[in-house]
Amino acid sequence: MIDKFVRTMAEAMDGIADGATVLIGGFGAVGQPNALIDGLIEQGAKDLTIVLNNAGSGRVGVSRLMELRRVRRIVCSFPRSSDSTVFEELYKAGLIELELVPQGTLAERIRAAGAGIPAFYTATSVGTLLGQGKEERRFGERNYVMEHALPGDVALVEAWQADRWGNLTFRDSGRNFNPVMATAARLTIVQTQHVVELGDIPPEQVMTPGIHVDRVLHVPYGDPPLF
Amino acid sequence: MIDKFVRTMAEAMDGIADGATVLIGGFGAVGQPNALIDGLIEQGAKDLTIVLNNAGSGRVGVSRLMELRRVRRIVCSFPRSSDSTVFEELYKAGLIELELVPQGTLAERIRAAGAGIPAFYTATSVGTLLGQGKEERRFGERNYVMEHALPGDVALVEAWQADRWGNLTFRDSGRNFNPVMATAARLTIVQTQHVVELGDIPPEQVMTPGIHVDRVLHVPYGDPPLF
Amino acid sequence: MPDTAVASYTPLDRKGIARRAADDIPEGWYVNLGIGMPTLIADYVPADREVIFHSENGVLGMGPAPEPGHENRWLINAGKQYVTLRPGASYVHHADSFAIIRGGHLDLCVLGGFEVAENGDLANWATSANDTAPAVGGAMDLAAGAKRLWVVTDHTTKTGASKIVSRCAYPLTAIGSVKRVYTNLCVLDVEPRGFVVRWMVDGLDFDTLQARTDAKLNRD
Amino acid sequence: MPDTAVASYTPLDRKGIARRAADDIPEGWYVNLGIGMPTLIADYVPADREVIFHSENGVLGMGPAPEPGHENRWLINAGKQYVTLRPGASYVHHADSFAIIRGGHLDLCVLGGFEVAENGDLANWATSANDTAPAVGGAMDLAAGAKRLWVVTDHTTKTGASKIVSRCAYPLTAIGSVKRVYTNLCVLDVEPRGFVVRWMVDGLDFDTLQARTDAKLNRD
Repeated sequence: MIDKFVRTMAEAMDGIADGATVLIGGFGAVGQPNALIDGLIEQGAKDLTIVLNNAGSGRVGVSRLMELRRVRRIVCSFPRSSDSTVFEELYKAGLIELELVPQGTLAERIRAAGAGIPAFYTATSVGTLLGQGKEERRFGERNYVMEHALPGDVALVEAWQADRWGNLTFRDSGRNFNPVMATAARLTIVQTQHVVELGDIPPEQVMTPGIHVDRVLHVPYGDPPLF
Repeated sequence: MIDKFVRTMAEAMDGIADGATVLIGGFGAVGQPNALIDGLIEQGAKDLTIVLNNAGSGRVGVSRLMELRRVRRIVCSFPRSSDSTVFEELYKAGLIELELVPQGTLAERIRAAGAGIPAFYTATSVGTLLGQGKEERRFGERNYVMEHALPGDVALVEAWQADRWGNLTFRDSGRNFNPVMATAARLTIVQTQHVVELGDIPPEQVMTPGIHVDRVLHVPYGDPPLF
Repeated sequence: MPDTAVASYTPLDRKGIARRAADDIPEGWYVNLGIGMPTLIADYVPADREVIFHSENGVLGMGPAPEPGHENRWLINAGKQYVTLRPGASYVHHADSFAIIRGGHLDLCVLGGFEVAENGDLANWATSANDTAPAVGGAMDLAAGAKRLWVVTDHTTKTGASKIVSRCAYPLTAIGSVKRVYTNLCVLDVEPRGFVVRWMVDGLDFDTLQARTDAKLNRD
Repeated sequence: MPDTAVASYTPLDRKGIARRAADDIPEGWYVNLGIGMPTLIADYVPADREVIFHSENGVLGMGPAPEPGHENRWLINAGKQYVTLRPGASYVHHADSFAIIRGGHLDLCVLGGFEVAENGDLANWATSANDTAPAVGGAMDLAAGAKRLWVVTDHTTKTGASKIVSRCAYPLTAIGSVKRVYTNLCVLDVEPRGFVVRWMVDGLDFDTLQARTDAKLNRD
């Protein structure tokens, strides 16, 4: 019987290696796999490349991981937030690398990795600082830059429901990067609010099919914090 | 008030021009917009490029359109079926052009058109007849060919439910190419089995958001024919 | 607040600019509003005019801000503000959301701007190439992808420098994309000949506006 | 049906080949079965061994064929046969379905073949470059995209020509992709040194098999 559920955080985090590229779902506080990020802090892997939309805030989660100097490099679209001082201090001190990627290019590069597309062209960033050094090419009446797939060794994902095959649903705007990142890593680890029986999610309502999921941990943590 | 419903087939087909590229959803008999294809036959546009998975069967639908010599060119993955004699005769006589595209490349080229990606790379067809003449390029340890977006002037789509904003659901394997093609044409025309009120489709269950839909015609034709 | 001895006119405030832009958005458009002043525009589209608002994080069909205490903590916009849905709303994931943006499906995107140039270039994300860790978010995708890009901005900086320029000095967000600019003084279209003045606040004349503008302006 | 005077052996029939391949599919694999003989494999995976079958038209988690008269007309596989779903099944659209294929998410794809070469090349879609309108379907995507590609085929054509060849003569489906071949005579792995015989039908010996095979075979 296929059973992708793991019972402990240690099982969930097993095998994440130093130097890994970790894709982390969520947008703002919504759909962010906070328990798994804490699990990664506990697990100890270092020299990480972290791919997510924001560069953390406060002194918890990804900010805590950076503060512990476990992050070599961050790939994101929006490093600045109301409380992103940990990142900013490390960055100014040259203690963390930043690859700044337009948000849609970030999403599409991750999608490409999951879809077996090594590279694609987009008009986003043409003629800008972020387009510099990229191969530029004309199609029709417009110039485009070439962008490469951005695969992960690990993806950390937050779901609303999961069954033992790893089929997932997401709640409201908690969907965001989660289903995209789930497709793009060799090891996709999910924390889910709810555990459901196989077949409880109607086949047409599955948002991420289990083929993209390796491990699921039940973390019924409730609503995201109010800002 | 936004209302994408049209009341007549003539309204649905209005403005489809000679020389248009028409994307047609469906896979086998399932999810195929048969009424709209008949509407196109009636409407009269000619010199068409038809993009769909199969090259028609019998003497109805797309086969009828071909028999009437209204199709200059067909882009598909599977021109041969149990009863594709119309296409085969025209093709052998040099009266129709064929662009044969691997099914996944076809789907991805259409998706790219809808997503603003002019070109992408895939390993599919490398080293084969269908890869000949395509730009080949190495990424990592593997060779890939460049494929171009395949946009439509018109998409014909079959849905299970639709509301007046054009939000759609699809039934079972009737989903197939329909949501992909809906994104890729300047004019997306839908035939729907069921009309529902705005809000009846829960926001997380909308399969094609109305932004990709221009016109919807109510065609409650029932189940696809048995083979 | 008259601002020269000759002309007597009142610049729009932020809400006034938002209202002026909202007036020009017709029913049925799909619209993405950037963070800050652009977001205010939604408040000035009458409820009976159906305009479908999109947010980068995969929300289509947002309604008015929630009543305090009735926020759905799972439903935010790209500015991380709590929002509501209208009937007919839908969710997509981030790649599909930016396929909507990049694929040219939005009728309109409205962004703020540091500088807008007469060739349609926009600078709105970084104030120098040496900016430490500037946040680009979805601005470049939106500016390059939407069918129309409008910019809402004050006409000048707090120190009086024109934000309507012949060429942008700040790092660009996108090239040749801006179609229209709403400032606290006027509405400008970007055409092949450059900026064309479509509207001015009451009491403002063309020469006074030109004097406050770096770029050459053209009469309508 | 003994087939030489020396060796006495019975080639597998189509079902036998399918059963032999099914034996090697472990629980938990995601598997796409091509049209024809490959589709038979599903019948020989025991119901209590959970293998998740995928079809190109966006179905994941197919179950056994429906009872006659109980077909769901909205539910077919890529071979246009009516199918059923197991609990846990799901639908995706065509682009997502081929993202699963192209992205290397399938543990296994099994296809039929006209020819398989010792370098892993497969020819299974057209019998000549001048074939009128050959139908490629999803074969090239599957052959290039799945983690493993197995081929099920008779060892020889009806006229006795070997389908296990040193180099393919027919137009290729994919290059260097085949990992294993199940024929009516044997199981062959494709390794850097070429074909390696992993299994033969009872009574068949290596030399007899080699005599019926165009490509050089290697002993296990």
